[in-house]
Formats: sequence, C-alpha cells, structure tokens
Amino acid sequence: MKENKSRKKLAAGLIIVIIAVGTAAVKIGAFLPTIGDADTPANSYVANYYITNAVKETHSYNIVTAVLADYRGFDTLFETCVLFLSALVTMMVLFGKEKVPKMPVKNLAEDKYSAAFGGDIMDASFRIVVPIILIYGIYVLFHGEISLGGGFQAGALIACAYLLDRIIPSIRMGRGKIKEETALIIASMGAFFYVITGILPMFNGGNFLEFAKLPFGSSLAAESIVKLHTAGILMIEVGVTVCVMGVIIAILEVVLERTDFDE
Amino acid sequence: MPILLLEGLLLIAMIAIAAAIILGKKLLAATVIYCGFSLIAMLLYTVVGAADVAFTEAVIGTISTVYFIIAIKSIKGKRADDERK
Amino acid sequence: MSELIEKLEFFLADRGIYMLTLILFAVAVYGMIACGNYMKKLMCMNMMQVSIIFFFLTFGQKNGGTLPVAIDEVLSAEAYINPLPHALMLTAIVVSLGTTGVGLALLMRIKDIYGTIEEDRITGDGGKKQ
Amino acid sequence: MNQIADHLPVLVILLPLCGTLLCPIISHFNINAGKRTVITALFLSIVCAVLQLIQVITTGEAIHYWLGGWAPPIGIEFVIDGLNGVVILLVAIISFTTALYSSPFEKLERIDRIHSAGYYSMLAFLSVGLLGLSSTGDAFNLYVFMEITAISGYGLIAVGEDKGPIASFRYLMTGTIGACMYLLGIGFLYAATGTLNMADLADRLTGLMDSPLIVMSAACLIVGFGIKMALFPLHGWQPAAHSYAHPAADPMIAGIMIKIPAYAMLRFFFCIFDEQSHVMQLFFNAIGVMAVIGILFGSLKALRYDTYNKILAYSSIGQVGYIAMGFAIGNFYGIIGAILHIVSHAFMKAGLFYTSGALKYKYGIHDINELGQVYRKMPVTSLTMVICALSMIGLPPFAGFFSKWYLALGAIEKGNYFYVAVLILSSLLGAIYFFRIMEKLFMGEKTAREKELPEKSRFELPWQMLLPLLTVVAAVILLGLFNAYIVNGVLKTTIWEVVLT
Repeated sequence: MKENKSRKKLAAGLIIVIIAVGTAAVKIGAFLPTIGDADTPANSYVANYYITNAVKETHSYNIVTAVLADYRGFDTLFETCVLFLSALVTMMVLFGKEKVPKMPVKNLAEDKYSAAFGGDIMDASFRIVVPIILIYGIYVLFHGEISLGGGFQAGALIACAYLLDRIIPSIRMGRGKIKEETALIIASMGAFFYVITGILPMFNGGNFLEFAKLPFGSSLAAESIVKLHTAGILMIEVGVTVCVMGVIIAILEVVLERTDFDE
Repeated sequence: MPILLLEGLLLIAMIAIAAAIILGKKLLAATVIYCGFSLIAMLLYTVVGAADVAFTEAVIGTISTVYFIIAIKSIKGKRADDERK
Repeated sequence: MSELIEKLEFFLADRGIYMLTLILFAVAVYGMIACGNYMKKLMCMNMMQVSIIFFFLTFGQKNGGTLPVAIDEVLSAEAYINPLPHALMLTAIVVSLGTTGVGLALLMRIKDIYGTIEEDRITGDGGKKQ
Repeated sequence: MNQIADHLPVLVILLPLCGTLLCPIISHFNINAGKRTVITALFLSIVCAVLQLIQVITTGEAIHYWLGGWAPPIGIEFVIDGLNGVVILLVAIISFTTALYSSPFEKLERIDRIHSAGYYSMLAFLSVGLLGLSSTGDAFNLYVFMEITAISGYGLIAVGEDKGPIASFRYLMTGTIGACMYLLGIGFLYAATGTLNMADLADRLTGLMDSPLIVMSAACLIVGFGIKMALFPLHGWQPAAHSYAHPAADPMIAGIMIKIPAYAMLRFFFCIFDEQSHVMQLFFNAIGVMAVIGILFGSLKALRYDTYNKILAYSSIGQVGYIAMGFAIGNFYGIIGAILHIVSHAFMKAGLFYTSGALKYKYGIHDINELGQVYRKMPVTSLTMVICALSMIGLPPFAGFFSKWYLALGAIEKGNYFYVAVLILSSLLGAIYFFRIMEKLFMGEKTAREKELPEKSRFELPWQMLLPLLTVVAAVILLGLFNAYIVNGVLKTTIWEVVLT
C-alpha cells in the first residue's frame, strides 16, 4: 500500500516537472538558433575553419577525427585519463575488499547448462564471432581518419572480444585470464604512450602535441608535414586503443571477480 | 524535411522510457529498458548526422548495459545468499 | 494534412526540439532527486548526460549538409555538418562512461557495507547520523 | 627541448601526469619507487610553477601557450597571468605537501601494492585536474579538467572511512549534475557565439550581454560552479564528503578542491561576461544573498557539532561564502579580498586538516572532547592548530585578517554596510567555535591514549608529517607579513588589466 502511494506521488511530481519545464522551455527554445540554419554563429565561425582546412592541414578525411585528435588533441588526452582514472577508482574501491564467497565448485560436467553464462549455442558461435570482432576493431583503429571510428571504438571492440572469450566459456574452464593489475598497467602505458607522442615534438622545437614538429621527417616540405600529422594521429589513436582496452578489461575483471553466474 | 519529425518522435519515446524507468518496480526490467534508451539515443545521433557519436554510443550503450546487468547480478546474488543463511 | 506537418516541423525547428530535450533533462534530474534506488539514480544520471549531449548536437545541424567525412580535398563549408560539437560530445560521452563505471563500483561497495541500495533504508540505518 | 622556459605552463601539468601514469608500473617492481616518483614529479611541478610565476612578474605579460601549435580559437591555449600563476603555485605546494604527508598513513594501514600505487595516482590526478582547471583558457577543456578533479575526488573520498562510499556516491550524483549544468551553460554560450576560447568569448560577447541566452548561460554556470564550490543552497554533498574522506588526502580535498572552481567562476564572471551590465548586477546580488546566508549558516551549524572534521567542514561552507561575497562586491577591493581568501583559506583549512589527520594518526581522535592535554605531547601540531584558527578568525598578523580587511574595504567603498556587519558577526561566531576547540585542547582533562605506531620517530610525528605542518604555518605567517608586497607586486596590475576591464 505504502509503495503504491509513494509511486503515485512520484508520478504526480513527474507530470508537474514535465509541464513546468515544458512551458518554460518553449520560451527558452525561441531564443536558441533555429535548427538547420547554416548562418548561426555556432555553425559559421570556428566550425567553418575546421571544415575547409582539416583535410589540407591534417590529411584526415574524417573531420571529426581531425578535430578530436589534432586540433583539440589535448582534450582527448585527458578524456583518456578520465577513463584510466575510472578504472583506477573502481580498482581502489572494490579490489580485494570483502569478496563474495565463491560457491563450492560443483561437478561441472553434470550441470553445464546452468554453469555457463551462455550455453552450448553461444559457446559454439562465439568462436566464430571473436576473430571477426578483433579484425573489425583493428580496421576501425587504422581506418579511423578516413571513415568513422577511432581509438576509443577500436579499444572497446577489442576489449569486447576478450570479454566474450572470458565470460562465455571460461567460467567453466578458467583459462586466459588477464590479471586486474596487469590490465591497469596496460591502460596506464597506453595513456603514457599518448603523452610521449605529445612530448616528442618538444625536443624538436615545437609545442606539446604539435605533430608538425614530430622528429621523424627530415625535410620541411609541405607534404612531409602532412604525413607527420597522419603519423601523430595514428600514434595517439594507438595509445587511446591500448588504454581503453586495458580500462574495460580491468573494470570488468574486478567486477566479475565478485559475481557468480551460478544461480 | 521530415527528419525533425522523426527526431521529435524519438525524443518523446526517450522521455517515455525515462518516465518508465523512474516509475517502474523491477530493477532488471529498468536495466533492459535502459538498453532500449541507449539504442534510441544512438538512432537519434545518427538522424542528427553525428555518425561518430552514434558509433561511440552504440559501443558505450553495450558496455554500460553489461556493467549494469553484472552489477545487478552481483547485488542480487548476495541478497539470495543472505536469505539462504 | 501536409500543411499541418509543415507547421509542426516549423515549430520543431524553431523551438520544439529544444523543448523536448530540456524536458528530458528535467525528467532525468527529477529522477535523480526523487528515486529512492541508487541504481535508478545512476540510470537517470546517464539519461541526463544523453540529453546534454543531444542538446549540443542539435544546433550543429545544417540543412543540406552531410556527414563530416570529406570525399575530396576541396571543401565548401555549406556541404558539411558542423564537426565541432561532434568532437566535443565524443569527449563528453566517454567521460560519462567513466562516471558510470565509478558510480557502479561505489554502488557495489555500498551494498557490501549497508546490505541495501535503497536510500531510505540507508539513511534510516544512520547514514545521516552524525 | 632546447628552451625549457618556453614550455613551463604545460610542464607544470605534464610532470604530475607522467608521475601518475608511471606510478602503477613502477610500483609493480618496487612500492617505494612508485611513491617517490609521484612525490618527485609534484616537487618538480612546484619548481616549474615558481619559475613561471617569476617569468610572468618580470615580463609583466601573460604567457600564452598554444597546445598543438594551433592558434587560439582553433586550438586550445593555456593562459598564465599574475592571478592564476599564484593559484597554480598554491595548488602545486599543497599537492606536494599532501603527497609527502600521506606516506606515514600507509604504514599505519599496511595496505597492499595496488592500493598504495592507486592512492598516489589518484592524488596526483587530483593535482593535475586542479592545475589544469586553473591554467586553461578554453571553456570545454575546463569541463574535462573538472571531471578529472571530480572523479579523483570521488575515489579519494571513497577509500576513506566507513561512510566514505556513501558520501562519495552522493558527491558523484551532485557533482555530475553540477558538471552537466556547466556543460549546458557552455552550450548556450557556444550557441550564441560559436567559439569556446575564453578570450575570444569575451570579445564576441560585447553587445550580446542582454541576450536571454547569456542570462540562461550565467544561471546555469552559477548552479554548476556553486555545486562544485559548495555555495550555500548547493552544499549538500560537502560536510559528509569532507568528514569521511581519506584522512591523508583530506587537506587537499578540503583545502583546494572547492577553491579552484571558485577561481574558475571568477574567470567566467569577470573576464568573460561584462560585469558592469545590468543582468550581471542582478546575478551578483543573488550570489551576495547566497553568500550571506551561507556564511551565517555555516558558522551556526559548526557550533552544533563535536566532531572536529564536521566543524571544519561546516566552517568551509562559511568561508566559501566570503569568496562569493567578494564576487558580489565586485570592485577592486572585493576581488582582491576574494583572491586572497582563496589562497589564505586554502592554507588555513589545509593546515587544520593536517592537524586533524595528525590527531587521527597518533591518537585516533575524532571528537574534540577527547583533545584534553594533547598539546603537551604534540606541541607543533597544537601550534599549527592555534595559528590557523587565529587566522581563520581574522586576527591581524596572520593571512586571514587581510582577506577580510579587503572585503570590508570593498563593501564600504560600495556603500554596502550590511556585508560589513555580516563579516564582523561571522568572525565572532568563528571565534566561538574555534575557542571551543582550543579550550578543550588546553584545559580539558586528559582522556586520549596514544596508539601503537609501526615505527618510532624522534619527533612528535614523522618528519613527512611535520614538514607540511610547518609549511602551512610559514605560509600563513608570511602571507600575512608580506601581504602588501603580494597585493601590489603581483595581483594589482593583473586585476586592473584582466579582471576589471
């Protein structure tokens, strides 16, 4: 009874919020630029510079990747750091503290249907899926500047491939586990690789993350500078991939450690 | 330009899902609906033209739903343990 | 009928989409404040972030613009959608994943310590006690 | 790296970042080496901060550092002027001393490798976030740094005492709402101007100040920054978070984590928005009301508690109110007062939390009723406590007096005597609750019993803990004695040129 009453209260509050904010938002919306208009300040000032110059300056056909990895590469560095930090915090909060008591291991051959996460069909199909996911992940990584995708998605896909391998069969078999600490170290190394990529130009007279001054090319011709931008973007994407992969593996390993699927 | 109409419909669906999650009773059901929410969000990003963001949202939606389900599993599992004792 | 649709679309372009986005934002914030269950609070937090991300993407739209993936080297500014909000929101979306991960970890720890994730039970047990 | 001097602004942040990223792998081989890496990196960061501040003062111009070599509206830039040079130095000093201070606690708890390395990584990440927050010149970059600060803060609060996780979870909820409000505010600004660089925003906003978009944006930013700096009606997360955080990291969380958002708010409201416009005056009045209620509420609430950390936490709510009051006054003296209060209160509150941690370390004391006669065993700690408390109350030779003095001058110049009355009243209340602590300290009966510590030290505390205490005492006294030089030599020109234009 009491629960029903509180739910009614909740619903009433919800309706009030929707109506109140709706009426207020109609007024606010009128001041915001009309959707689809190309001449608003948001669409015409800095954005046009990116669109017209990105390919020329960075040789990255995906303009979003160009902005993300080159023009605003510093943001992306700290975005990677945020992910690493979240893995670190998860680890600090959960690792080694009052684990769930593991159920005694039953004779697994007898109830293999209940023991595994998936069952036989998943067990058979994942063997086909995992290599494809891996290949797709690597494709997304190296193709990120031409088509959609980039380091983050690639890292997540590779981590997903590992996780399928981890979740579906190995609760029965217990093989192929990356330790939590190892995963965390992999993640930190990925982020550190990003930082190193940023520091290298500083030895060559450039600013932090200034890919045009990467100490790889010898000539200062325009073509080689564009190639240096490509190299720089690729390097940081690799760093992001490694970091994201490590982070997702670390978090899920920590969490899986506390979970029983034997119910 | 019927795209805006589509956007509006998707947004209304998202508001409905948000209300359902807030008012719903069962946690697991809320998680499954939340998965639908991130699917609609992905569609919305695609409609708007942000294909990169949609790709990321698809990946993140999957991962965060897995997080939520594992968390519920671990929380539920322990409660079952407590009751057994 | 088509006239009605045209009017509706004009309304949506002018203010309707913003209105719906802000309503979604408000509903999510309301859920974060009013829901008693911490898991639901986390879901509402995610929804709030989605609404903000969508808010940024809305005013990057352009009539007649296509995806910001260039086909050739000569580009005109009108032909492509504004790429800057997309790049910003990619960052924001990843940050939101990080926050969710931390939130879930804390949730499990709270479950370990208090044995529940309902807010009234926790505050009743002495969460607010000095 | 032929010219290190060119890269100082980014090196200040990069050194702790490298330290924190290398800490897990180095700790894998040797725990102490990982810890020392972080501490060394933080120390080098202080050196860079000092060098860059000297460079700013001698040349008299702001340093602009273009990250990635892209010019400002296209790329991200760091802007270092006299104002944030001081704030960066403050953050670097407190991060270093806190990292040093943490090492004895680790032996006390006998924690394993991962937790030790993770603790130092999080501490250094907090430092990175705060340093970035105060040096960046890009609005969206500020959001990213804000999240770095917040997430490392959640971690450091959650690994604290038993109620840490719940305090941390509440902070996570509130803090995320704050960050989203900030992002919404940036969204409105971006919709109105099309740029994210702060200097460029200021240029393009002239003449737009009465537009409803800007009003909405300012409202969102007040809520966002207000949550992050625990301004009065939005302070809900703060007392629990500050009381239950890890005792070694608490000085940093309580000392600077709520001050740097206040500094960022100053940058937004005075450098980007036109503070003379009619709309902003209304907002400043609103902030003033929040500040006054916050000051009185925090001081009164602090009287009610017996837990040392709770008293300090509620006192922080009041002290943040002073900073907000400085913004509300809005003239030269008000800004000077706010900036000086950011710096001096960071040292004072960090010092008080250092003493709180020392008491926990040696006696396990949480409650002020157990403080009796502790001063005989811990003279330096008691001295620090007394000096910081006197400075908090606002007695003349110490740093806390001067910030209140400038705030009062500003209020008088503006003709607002109500603020002066509030300042005096709250100083009296502060005197009451700090003298309560000191009375217990010097006149109470002896009740506390020493804990058994893992290692004996020659002094009352290990030297790693004494050094931060002495640093804070020195800073509070020096800031008081050389106040005129700091104001005239460093802050004055910058405030006239950058803030009040």
